[in-house]
Amino acid sequence: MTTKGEKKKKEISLDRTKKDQITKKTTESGFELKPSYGPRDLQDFVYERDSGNDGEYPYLRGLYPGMYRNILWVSAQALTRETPEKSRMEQEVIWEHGAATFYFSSGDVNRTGLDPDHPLAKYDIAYSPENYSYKRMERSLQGIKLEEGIYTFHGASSQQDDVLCVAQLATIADLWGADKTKIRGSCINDPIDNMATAFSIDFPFEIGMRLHGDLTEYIVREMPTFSPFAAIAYDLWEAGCNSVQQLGIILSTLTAYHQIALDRGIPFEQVGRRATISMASSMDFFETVCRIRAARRMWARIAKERFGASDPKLCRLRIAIRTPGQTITRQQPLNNIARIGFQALAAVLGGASAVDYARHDEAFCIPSEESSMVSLALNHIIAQETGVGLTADPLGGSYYVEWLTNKLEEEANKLMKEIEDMGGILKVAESGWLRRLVNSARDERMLALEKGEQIQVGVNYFRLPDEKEPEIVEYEFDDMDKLQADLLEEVRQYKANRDIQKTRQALLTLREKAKTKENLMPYIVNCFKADATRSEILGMIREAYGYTYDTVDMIERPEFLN
Amino acid sequence: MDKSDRKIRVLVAKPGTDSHYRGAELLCQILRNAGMEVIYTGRYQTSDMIVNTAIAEDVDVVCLSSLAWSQEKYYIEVANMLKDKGSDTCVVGGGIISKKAIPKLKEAGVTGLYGPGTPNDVIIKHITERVKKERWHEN
Amino acid sequence: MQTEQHFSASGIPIKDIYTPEDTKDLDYDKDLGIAGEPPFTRGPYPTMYRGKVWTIRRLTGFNTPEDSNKLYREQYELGQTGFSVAPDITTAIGVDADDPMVEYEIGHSGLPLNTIEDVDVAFDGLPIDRVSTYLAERGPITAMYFAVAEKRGIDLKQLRGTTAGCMISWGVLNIPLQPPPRGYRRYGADFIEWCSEVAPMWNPICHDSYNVRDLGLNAYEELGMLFASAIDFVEEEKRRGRIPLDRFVRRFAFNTAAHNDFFEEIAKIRAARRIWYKIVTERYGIQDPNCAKFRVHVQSSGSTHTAQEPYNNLIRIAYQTLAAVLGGAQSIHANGYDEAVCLPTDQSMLLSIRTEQIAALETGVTNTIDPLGGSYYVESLTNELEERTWEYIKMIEDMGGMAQAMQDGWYHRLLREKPIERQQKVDSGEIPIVGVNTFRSEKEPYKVPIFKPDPAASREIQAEKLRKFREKRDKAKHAEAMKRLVEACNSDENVYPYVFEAVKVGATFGEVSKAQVDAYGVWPYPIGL
Amino acid sequence: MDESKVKILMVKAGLEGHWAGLIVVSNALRNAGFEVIYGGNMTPVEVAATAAQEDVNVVGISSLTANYMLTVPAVIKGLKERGKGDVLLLLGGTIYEDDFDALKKMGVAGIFTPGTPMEEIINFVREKTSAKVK
Repeated sequence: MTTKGEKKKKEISLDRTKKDQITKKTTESGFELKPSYGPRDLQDFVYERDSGNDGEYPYLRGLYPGMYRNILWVSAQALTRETPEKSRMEQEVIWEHGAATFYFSSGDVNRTGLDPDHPLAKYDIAYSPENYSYKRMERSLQGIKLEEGIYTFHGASSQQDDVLCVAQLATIADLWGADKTKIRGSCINDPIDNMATAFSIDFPFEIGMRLHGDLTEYIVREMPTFSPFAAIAYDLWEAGCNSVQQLGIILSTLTAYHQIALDRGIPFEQVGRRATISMASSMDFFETVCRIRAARRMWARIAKERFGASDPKLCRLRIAIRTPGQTITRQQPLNNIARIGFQALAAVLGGASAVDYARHDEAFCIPSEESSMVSLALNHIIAQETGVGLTADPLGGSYYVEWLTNKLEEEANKLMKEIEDMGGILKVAESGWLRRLVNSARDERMLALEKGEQIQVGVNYFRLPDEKEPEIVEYEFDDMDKLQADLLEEVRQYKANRDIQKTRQALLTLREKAKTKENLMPYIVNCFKADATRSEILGMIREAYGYTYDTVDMIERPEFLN
Repeated sequence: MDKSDRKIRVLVAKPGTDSHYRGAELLCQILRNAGMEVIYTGRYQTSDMIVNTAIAEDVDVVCLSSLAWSQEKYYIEVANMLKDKGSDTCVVGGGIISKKAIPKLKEAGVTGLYGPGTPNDVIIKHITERVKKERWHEN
Repeated sequence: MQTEQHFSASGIPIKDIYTPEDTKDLDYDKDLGIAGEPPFTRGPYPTMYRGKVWTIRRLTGFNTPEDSNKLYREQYELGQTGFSVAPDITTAIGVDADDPMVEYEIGHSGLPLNTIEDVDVAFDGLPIDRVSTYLAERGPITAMYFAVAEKRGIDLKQLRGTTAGCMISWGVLNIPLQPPPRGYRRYGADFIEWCSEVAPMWNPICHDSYNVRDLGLNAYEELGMLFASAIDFVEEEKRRGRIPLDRFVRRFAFNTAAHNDFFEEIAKIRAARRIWYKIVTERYGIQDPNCAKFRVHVQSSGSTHTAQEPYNNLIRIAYQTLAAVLGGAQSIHANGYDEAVCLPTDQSMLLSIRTEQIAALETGVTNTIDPLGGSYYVESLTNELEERTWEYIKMIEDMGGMAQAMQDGWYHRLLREKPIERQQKVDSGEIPIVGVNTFRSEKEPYKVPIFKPDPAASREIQAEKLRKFREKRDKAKHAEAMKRLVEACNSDENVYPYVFEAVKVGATFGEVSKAQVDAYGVWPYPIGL
Repeated sequence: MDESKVKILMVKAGLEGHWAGLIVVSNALRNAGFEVIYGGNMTPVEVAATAAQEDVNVVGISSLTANYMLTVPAVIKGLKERGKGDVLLLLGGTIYEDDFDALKKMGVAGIFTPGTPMEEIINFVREKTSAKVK
């Protein structure tokens, strides 16, 4: 036990009486709350119309009868290590713990659309698998029967990364002779998200939208058990958007994507049955629960009323939840276990289809094995010990929860209407309105944090002096200098030893086709097969649209493409 | 110019491919609110680009922000390049700093090294003191 | 979750889904109402956490009063909002630290409090005039505490806090030199009456089912035993007829465990409030609704913690804490995550307090009262638990009440069977424990920091202090006070005025206990395999 | 060997009241066929005396409060004084890893921390007593 200085012995500070008082009476989205809610707050609520049972339209209470009694949520962990092989080893540990998916999370270099030999990338490479060629991805899939896995491309918050990842997977499937129609998985493919948050360097919007459609079409045709797109609210949350903004934006987005598919002649049935969104669970416990429930009901109504879905099963919205890194604190990192725990529980009580857990040490290092173990156990403790999966939608009927769910839907509908009136989500994404909305949300959140309105225990509330902070264990990297040098050498060799004519031909064809309306996906796959790299492929598409070859405008097009 | 009116000129820079811009943008806002003149490079900068801007703009201090693991190398590289070019511009760094990197960074003259959640006044005080002492040679 | 039939942790069958159909008989105004109004299902106070967050109160103590005082200061500075003192096993038994019987035990899982000086030292510098204290003992130490408060110029009429004094929780300890249950109850009743005179804001008894729950009772058995014990005390006071019931019933405090089954624990606390309201108003006809408020301290359940992968306990503790919050607890103790590994370290204490603060300040669950009220599932479960609890209370009453059931050996027989039953369920996998009987990791788990006390040193320090203390006290006054105390113990008179006098003139806790036990004789426990 | 010939004394040496674990393990050992004497709380001297009097083969001590570094040596001393130094001594509960070596040196044959499967304890006793009990 820590011993205190003698002179401090007589007085302890009492000036914290104010801190003991809770003054906040609003939710994360700023709804003023009454002291309590009762049946009178739900007077307009008609159970059959607004709720229905589990597995029934409008799916407020869950997508399936009995929910987690019968189908547990999918547990996922985004994880990358220095090499494809090492990432694979980590995946295997996660599989042993019942997680089913193969999670691909690209690093900064892929996210910026660069190859590892790019000058800007020199110090950043080799911290993640760096799938610059399909061969890198192939290395992490060795020995797997492709048809048996589930592949998730959710890590990068970058649409170009999604497009290239799916193309690489398709390339491998073709080369291995696997049956692409049986490959399960999902990607995000959400260019509107990138316009809203500008988190990654991505395709310019016009290219993004075109490839969004190309990828959707390609997946529906070639990989029909794969999910072609999702609307993602995770980045919106991280950027500062509240629940209403998140719901309004992603449901508008999801509607737009389905309309695009329809316009390309894909019947609603073929994409609608995989409708997916991804959201963050946030610290506001009940708002997270209600956000998830509201999203399900909103989509069910859209699918039925707007798209005329004939079968109620086509009105089901799958919701993947990730507990956000932003709420993870560096101060007293083990506190984060409780934070992640609360967020994950909210996700499950909301009826999420998949939950991806942050690690408690993300705020200061690459997640250690120890923190991975804790996150895996977290999933099992919710599933096995807490009994919250014993019945479907255990919070259903709660005056507060139903009221807040209604409120969120009502407000989000207003925002959707507003977006619609401005010409739709594509218009407001292109015009910059969406970005401005997100930016002002971000400024508000920063202000709230600065003013201490948003309490973070141990950070702006009862912060410990640094010397009292508990020791933290950092993940030990392998010898990075060597890994980086090796990778550079590998890239050099790969580029030097390929059949350069073949590569050139494939890339130039891609550039030509990019100028037409043809679906580019098969040509991208061909480029990978011809040993082209990611940034070469991106460069060709960019050039076809009159942009510079390099995403960060630092290097010239390689000579062999002149 | 009266000393008390002199504004600290800051270059906030993000080296490498790290996309997390919120920390850097927040820092710009904090320093501007504290009365400093702030130039922001935006993302995706090489050390060369940062050093060239710092010298061209004659800033007092370069604040480097990165959440990527490359930060250690970039921060040291920027500090060394500035020294090599005869600049006395101070270099401070932020982000998630590995414990092991801290001695190496300090040796190269990169200070601050505050992690996320650091109170604003701590950052402002550190920059002000260091600039006044090392660049303006005030006592 | 794969089996066809699904049950809650207490064996209540759970349906696929609960709908308005399941709560159609619920009369909102009669069965729920709003918080602060009968039947208090939704909370005892009208503002609940919107007015003031629950008290963060961790039961601790170790080594010596001196070391424990440092610990209490430390906790207070981390943001704890109430004090909670755990005397060590030697103090619980009622022998002083220089007794050869307790050679090995000083300062284990608690601190030794032998004299009024020890109490003074333990609370040195702590703002006990503003912050309430929980004393996990049965009366004499509280008398010392009152004497210390008086010495500091604090008006006892304003002093806030709680004395444990509960029969069912004490019975679990299985410690030697204890009076039989009826004797224990008599001193409890004495203490309740005395407190209502000298310190009316003080909770003289905290009916506490934590220990019995942790031995394997389920949620409604826990409540049943808890209320049977409380009823037993009301009946005893009624029989004695010395003070009106509403004088002390309003100051009854309660303490329960929070176990793993999230919703059952929430429903349990809600059901308990409605049950207590009915006991007080319907059974005893007490009119003042303030007497019928079930105010509860909840502690996360130590028996759910594992030595394997200790950080997993942080998750369990967080959920148990959240269940207590959503149930509407007044005071919460989040356990240390390392309690299955060692005595709590600095770090685990910090994390416990932080877990409560995160729940209080970051999750927003405190923004509105009883947020789960109305949930078809939670309301159904609340009703079901209430019903089963009444049955259990009745069963105990049919045995002649709680004290009688203890006297007759039922209680100890039950508590002997429960851990074995639980272990069998763990062995069979019926109770899954992550990291133990499911998903047990073959890998060497990570290491956590540990804390080790030094019992030999504590004994030396305490014994030496006692020697000096005994030398120093006014021997004549002490002998006189002890004589009167012994007389009171052997009469029908309330003993606490004499305890109070005795401790003020230097009677040790061991001496007071001996006088009390001698009057009733030592009770041999009916426990064994 | 015949399990019923193996006699085990199960105790808490000292006063601490956490006896649930002791009961659970005692019950498991009895169900496994051993003859178990449940001693409950005993002083170290009582433990040694009972062990000698009942002529047990195994003594199991449970501790959850770190008092074992004081009580275990006292039990061992008492056992030796009574010519029972060869008893198989087991210790269970929250035992600190850094005490393992010292305890083993003292003569503790098996140490079992919380969450140990019952099978493991039973097998351990079986294995270690099969040579001793003819």
